[in-house]
Amino acid sequence: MQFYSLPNLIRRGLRGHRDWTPAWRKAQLRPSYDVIIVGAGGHGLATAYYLAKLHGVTNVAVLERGWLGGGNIGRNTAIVRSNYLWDASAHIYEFSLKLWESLSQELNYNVMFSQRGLLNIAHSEQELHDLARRVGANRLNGIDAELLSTEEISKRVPVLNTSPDTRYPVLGGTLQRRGGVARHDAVAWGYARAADALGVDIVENCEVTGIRTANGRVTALETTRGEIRAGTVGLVVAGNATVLASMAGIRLPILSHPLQALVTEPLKPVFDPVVMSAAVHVYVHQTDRGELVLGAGIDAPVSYDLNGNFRIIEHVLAAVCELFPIFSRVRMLRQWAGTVDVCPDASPIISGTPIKGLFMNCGWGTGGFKATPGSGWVFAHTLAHQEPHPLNEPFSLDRFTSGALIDEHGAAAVAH
Amino acid sequence: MSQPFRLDHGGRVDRDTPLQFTFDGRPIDAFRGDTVASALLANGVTLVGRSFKYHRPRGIVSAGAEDPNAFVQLGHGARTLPNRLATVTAATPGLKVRHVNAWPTLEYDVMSAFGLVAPFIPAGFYYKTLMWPRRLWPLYEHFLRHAAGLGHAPDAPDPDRYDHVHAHCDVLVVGAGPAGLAAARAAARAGARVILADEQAEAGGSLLSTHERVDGLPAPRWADATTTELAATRGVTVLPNTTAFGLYESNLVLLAERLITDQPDSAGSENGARVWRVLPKQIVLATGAHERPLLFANNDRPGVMLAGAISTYVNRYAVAPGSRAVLFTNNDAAYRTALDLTDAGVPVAAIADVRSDPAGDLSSEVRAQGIAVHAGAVVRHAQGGRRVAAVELCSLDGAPLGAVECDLLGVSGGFAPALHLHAQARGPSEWDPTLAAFVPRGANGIHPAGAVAGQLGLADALRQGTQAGSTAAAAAGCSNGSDLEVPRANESTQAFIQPYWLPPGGLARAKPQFVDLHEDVTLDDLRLSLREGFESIEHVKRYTTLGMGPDQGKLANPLATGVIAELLGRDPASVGTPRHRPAYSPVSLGAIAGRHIGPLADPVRVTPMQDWHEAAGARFENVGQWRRAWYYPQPGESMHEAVARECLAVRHRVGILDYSTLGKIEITGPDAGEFLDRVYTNAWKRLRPGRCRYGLMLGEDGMIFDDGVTARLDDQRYLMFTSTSNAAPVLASLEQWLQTEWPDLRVYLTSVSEHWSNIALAGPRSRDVLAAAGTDIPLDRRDFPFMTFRQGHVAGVQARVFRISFSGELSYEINVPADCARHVWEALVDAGRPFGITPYGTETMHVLRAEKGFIIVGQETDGSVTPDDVGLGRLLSRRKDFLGKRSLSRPDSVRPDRKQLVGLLTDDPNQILPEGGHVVDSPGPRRPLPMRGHVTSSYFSPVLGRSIALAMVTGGRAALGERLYVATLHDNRWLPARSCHPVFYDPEGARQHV
Amino acid sequence: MLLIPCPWCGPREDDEFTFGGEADFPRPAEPEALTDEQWADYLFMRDNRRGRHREQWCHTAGCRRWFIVERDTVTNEILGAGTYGGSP
Amino acid sequence: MSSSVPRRSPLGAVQFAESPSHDGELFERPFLTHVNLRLDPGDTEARSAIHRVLGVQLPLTPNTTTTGDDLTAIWLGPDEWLLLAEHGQSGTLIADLQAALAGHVASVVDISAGQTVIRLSGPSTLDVLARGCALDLHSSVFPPGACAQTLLARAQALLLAVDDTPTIDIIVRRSFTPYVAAWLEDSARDFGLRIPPAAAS
Repeated sequence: MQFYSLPNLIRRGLRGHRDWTPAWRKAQLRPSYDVIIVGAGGHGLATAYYLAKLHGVTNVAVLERGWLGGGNIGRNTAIVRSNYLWDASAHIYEFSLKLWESLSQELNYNVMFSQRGLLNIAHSEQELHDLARRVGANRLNGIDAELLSTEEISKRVPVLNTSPDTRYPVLGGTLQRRGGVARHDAVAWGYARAADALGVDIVENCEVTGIRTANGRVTALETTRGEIRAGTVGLVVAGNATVLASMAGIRLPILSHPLQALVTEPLKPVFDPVVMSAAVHVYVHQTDRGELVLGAGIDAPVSYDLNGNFRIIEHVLAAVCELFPIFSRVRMLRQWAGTVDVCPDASPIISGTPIKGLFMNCGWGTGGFKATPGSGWVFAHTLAHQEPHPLNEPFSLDRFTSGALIDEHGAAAVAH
Repeated sequence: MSQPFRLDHGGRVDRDTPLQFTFDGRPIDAFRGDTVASALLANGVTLVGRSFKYHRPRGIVSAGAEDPNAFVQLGHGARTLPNRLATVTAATPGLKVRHVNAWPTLEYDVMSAFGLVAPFIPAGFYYKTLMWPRRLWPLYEHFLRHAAGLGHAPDAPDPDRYDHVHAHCDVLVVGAGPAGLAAARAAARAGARVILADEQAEAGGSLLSTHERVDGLPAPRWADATTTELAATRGVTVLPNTTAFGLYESNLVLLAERLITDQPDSAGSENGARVWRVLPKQIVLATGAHERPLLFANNDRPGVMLAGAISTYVNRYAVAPGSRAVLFTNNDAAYRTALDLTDAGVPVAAIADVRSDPAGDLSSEVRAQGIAVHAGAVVRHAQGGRRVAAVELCSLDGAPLGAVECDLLGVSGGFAPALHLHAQARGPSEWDPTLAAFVPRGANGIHPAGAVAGQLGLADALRQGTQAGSTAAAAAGCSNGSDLEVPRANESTQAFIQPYWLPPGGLARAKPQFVDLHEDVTLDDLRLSLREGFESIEHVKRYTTLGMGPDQGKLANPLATGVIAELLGRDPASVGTPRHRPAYSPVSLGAIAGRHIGPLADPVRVTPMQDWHEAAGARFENVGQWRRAWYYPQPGESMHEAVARECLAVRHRVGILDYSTLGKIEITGPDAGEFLDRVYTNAWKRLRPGRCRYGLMLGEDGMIFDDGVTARLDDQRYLMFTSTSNAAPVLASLEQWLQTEWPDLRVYLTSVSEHWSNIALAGPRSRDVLAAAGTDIPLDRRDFPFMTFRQGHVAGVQARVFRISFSGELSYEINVPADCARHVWEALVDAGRPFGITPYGTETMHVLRAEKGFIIVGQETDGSVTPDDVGLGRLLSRRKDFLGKRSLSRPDSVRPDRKQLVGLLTDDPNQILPEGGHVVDSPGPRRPLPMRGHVTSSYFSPVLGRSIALAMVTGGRAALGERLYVATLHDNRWLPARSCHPVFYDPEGARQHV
Repeated sequence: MLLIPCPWCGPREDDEFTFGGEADFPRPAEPEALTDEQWADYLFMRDNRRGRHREQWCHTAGCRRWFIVERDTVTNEILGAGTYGGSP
Repeated sequence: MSSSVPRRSPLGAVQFAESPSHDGELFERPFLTHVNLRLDPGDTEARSAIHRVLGVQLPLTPNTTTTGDDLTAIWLGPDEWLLLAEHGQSGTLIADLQAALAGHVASVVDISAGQTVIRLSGPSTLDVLARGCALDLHSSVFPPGACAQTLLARAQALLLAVDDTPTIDIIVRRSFTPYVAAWLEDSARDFGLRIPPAAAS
């Protein structure tokens, strides 16, 4: 792996950058692997990286139907935080956040993780009440969380309309200082490059069409590029989890919906932190390029469509203009959607399945990006040991049978 | 300034109406009809901006919405418009135009130093560096943030007004160029309802920039005449200044119309916007094509323009964008520009044509003018700093052909259909090798016509437009048999194009060749991207930021496709383009929000007593869309004091509460009792008419969904109360069960939430007040006991009175028709005055119910709470099934350590526990610290003279009296408390029975 | 924006409707007779199909009727609609 | 009901006895009788009984109305109608209907106080409504006598096409009325509609 650093950049710059090599190989597919990960998104690539790095499992392939990082890792609003309500979620997201804090150095790839702080704002007594509960839980779980008054919020985000007579008065909120944003595509590329350097084969344009099993064990995958054998398979295919699982006859409690986002034209800096409002389904931050990135709510009907319903955008922008009156004259540049796989409790499934050797990491809903490092880490552990790490044990598929749901609808901040 | 580059005659500007605006403070003379760009060019201003990354000097490239450079800031203060294109902004008197992204001035921009280190900051450089030391990233980032961005946001709320309109038509025509006008005309003549939208201030498109003739008229006059005819036709709406920015499923088309005021200010004449949501039966897309730039060294120098744009400035605006021109082309279009320039008296020093044998009428005409045509030649380098000074030519294999002095270089690399809307609608397109571009093939109900469909000739565009308009009208069911009349124009053979993507090898490597001018993405950046394995067009886009600027890559993306294909040695069709996403041109957030802001942001629902509450000085809280009276402070009273006073009034005398927001559903039919049995956990069929019962409704997951009292009005009629927030969800859920699962049940549900207002009288004197207000209902406790209801009159109004209580006191909930509720409320207040009646709000209601240990759905419960968890297991019928019952026997539902509702009493009676504070057995600094649960409700109870709290605590019910600690939320303190039974006041429930 | 074909009121924009999820998940006649797995299957497990999808919609802002729509979940194309009884 | 009890409409009209007068292009028609009727449309006997009470047949075609003297029967759903009577006589109407439907599975519910009618009349009526209503209300599609339940801005509304002026009656739930009225006034601003001052209260 070519080392990325300023001296190297200058040295190669003097030679016209002609001797940089591919960030990852176009790997030749082999007939058999110890572990196959389906899906070269953030979670899948992170899984491959930690498998190779921490568990010494390097005979690994990551199969991708399209282009690497083309799913939700390339479509999200890049927000990272860990202020979840229930212990199980708090622990895995906080573990993930800790990995984020040194991820650029770990991968030798600047993922531009920027801890500019994250505000959740409340517009009703009920919301304040719910946010207080979340702060209370966060603090005892070792997650930085503060309750803020309206005045404190106004000081941090002066462009937010905090006057009491708006339709959505800001009654208070919470702050996670360690929350922030990262350069989302870079996360996929950084993990891909680092995993590749450890010997992982990343194979794009290879679609899985079938899952072979024998005696209750997974044996191989059928793909558009032929059959590939493996005793351990991890499905990490946000937006397609049900489809892949059904190839193995597994039913999931997942519904797929479009989740939309948009970016505006670039502006000189107007505010620093990420601002989220669950009541009006808005989350907004300003990128380093100066664009405002706005996330919206999900479309109600199940759909794999990648356009999304413009009505959602209209509703979100009406709320944004009410909350941030000066954004009214700023213009929307691009609007897009990703497919989110949502579980009934808005928590993921990181779990074995009734088929031995077949594991799933799915159902992250709207919250997958922030979990990328932690999710990959625990899933790598799960694949390597064929059993869950304590951090992901609660996120089993069995919980839908036992009833031990982890209801994070409130903390997910987007109405599922 | 005297407009030195304004031509003496011609153009469509109104020379009788001169005007002046400023650019960076300098006065600029212009005429009405000018754009800011045409006026700047007329005044010889060629440097209009600095590039996004390297801050290189940049000039005007195009005459339309595709320009990558001409971003400026208009006006100042609240009405400023950041990042507007000078090429589409009308010049208006008093307009203040400023550059963006340069400091201190456009001419001397300190950030142009980035250009010096450009070799070391190629695409994606930041991924490779700025990682050490870790703690310095915020500093690096601070610098990056301030270097980036373009214009400035306004500094105050937007004073403009935005409108939304829903529109329906048979045929929507997007684009009013030759094909669009012809299509609209044909559709209108077939009797169709037509909407014709064009992004420019006047219809005509390319017709306004050409010397060709249509139906014997000069093309601009034909455009004017046709537009006038259309505007006068019934059922036709012509929308200038209107950009179609999105085409969604169901063929919903979104148009953004810029509203123009005749009293422009420093921000110009744009005064808000109107978004049209059009649902047409058929769509004609006549969106034209964008001319493609060409690659050569320093191809970003001011003075390098698209050839077609030069023609537009010359013919339409009567502006010569330079004084000596060179044209560089791979097709015929630039020859027309050469003729336009020559006509205007601007010498054309040379034409470099990629093609080895440029033949045809235009080429002969040009040669006849004595213009030097270099066949098989290309421009390899544009010399000059802030303006082109000369161009170096070479042959296709790189042999130098000398330099030609010029200050204007027109380029034409062919045309890329503006297929954005078509692509947004998932319409298929194909690579057309004769055009070297993707051409849309049409989709369900979408008819491309004219240049967007690859018909670049005028006669062809008019013919195809007419055909498309007629076909679309017929498909929409409009056809009156009128003959198709195709506007006539000179036939021209379609220019053949010789694709030219990459400059000859080994040339001018040190000088950048820009693929995306806005994003400063160079050919070398694309090479680097491919070299590092970022080969998919989406990878290239994301790695290099190709096409991600506010110009949305309109010029860059079609060029990049060809360049990447050639670099990879692949077919351009397999390379594709980045996915086209709305918006085609940027649309302001305010326009998309429309009028749903301020007072119209979202409905505010109020009860008939709202005026009274306001007059009484109530403070309000938002509960969903409802605005509810929260508490009624008297002058000088704090919230705490007001609530204490209201609480004590209810406990000792009488209070009155507006409880009208509760949901109310009449359930009628012979099977109404059976229906209630299925949806509530307890039994209902034996409830006698006239009696009330508390019910608990679960989701199928066994978790509490809603609660409330239901009364049996008569044999076949029940009235169900739901919580305020759940009024709509409960009704929707009940209808779903009834209609989809139990259609055999003979039950009708009717919402009466809005018909009946609900006024609660609570307190030991409430009976006296009700009597004093005048009622024909016997109030004696034997005639009207607890948990019954009576019909009669209260204060002269027909009423349903329910003896139910959410405070634990003697209480009557008086339901009266909403139009009489204000009268009854006032009558009760008047009658209650001798008894000390006190209006109370939702806060007091919460305290009173907490004293009684009554839960509030959504406060004690959160979707993970079963009836047993909150001590209501007794309401679970064993004899029948009900929604959610099966879930209550799942392993997790019967887990012994579930959280259960308990009371908490602090050691310090004045200490009010924080709601949301978490409960632990033993405090300490360890994190994570095992938690037992959390405080759900916490108040100071005035009647008890101490604080009380409700909490959900694991295994709490079995360990009442245990020592627990609650963590504070703002600091790191621990508040000691003991758990207790959750009913703090009148545990026997005697008071409500009196 | 979907145009939902209400069998009673005709095609209307989707904001007049409530989405009710996949159709054809009848409530079990005897829930108590089911295993936890069978109950979980009824409660949570869904086909979530890519492609043809039968689903429930309610014309909330219109006739308040629940009805069935068939839709392609990839293209959002509406393939058909039917009532839970009766016909207009 | 005692005539001394003042009734207040959602838009502030106060009525003791007779209807307030109207002048303008946008005004409230308060204090009409609104009755929600549910029955099985296959119960022809019940429908005949209703016909005898109302003097009109219940409309069975979606989105249509039938009109008799002082009363309009409006289709709301396959088994649901709104009876809109000009005078505030909900008591007698309901009693008559209940008597006529005795022995039938049906529901008759007074919702008069729960909603009100806002009338919009004049040449710009459809332009005003197009600001917030997605339906095509062109007279070729929505002729007099047609009705539609839909959304107007962010509130549910029942629209009735009254005449070719065009005149549209907008029936709105009570608590949404101030919002809808404010929204209509805002939209009407661009068209110079005559809006009478709110009735004295």
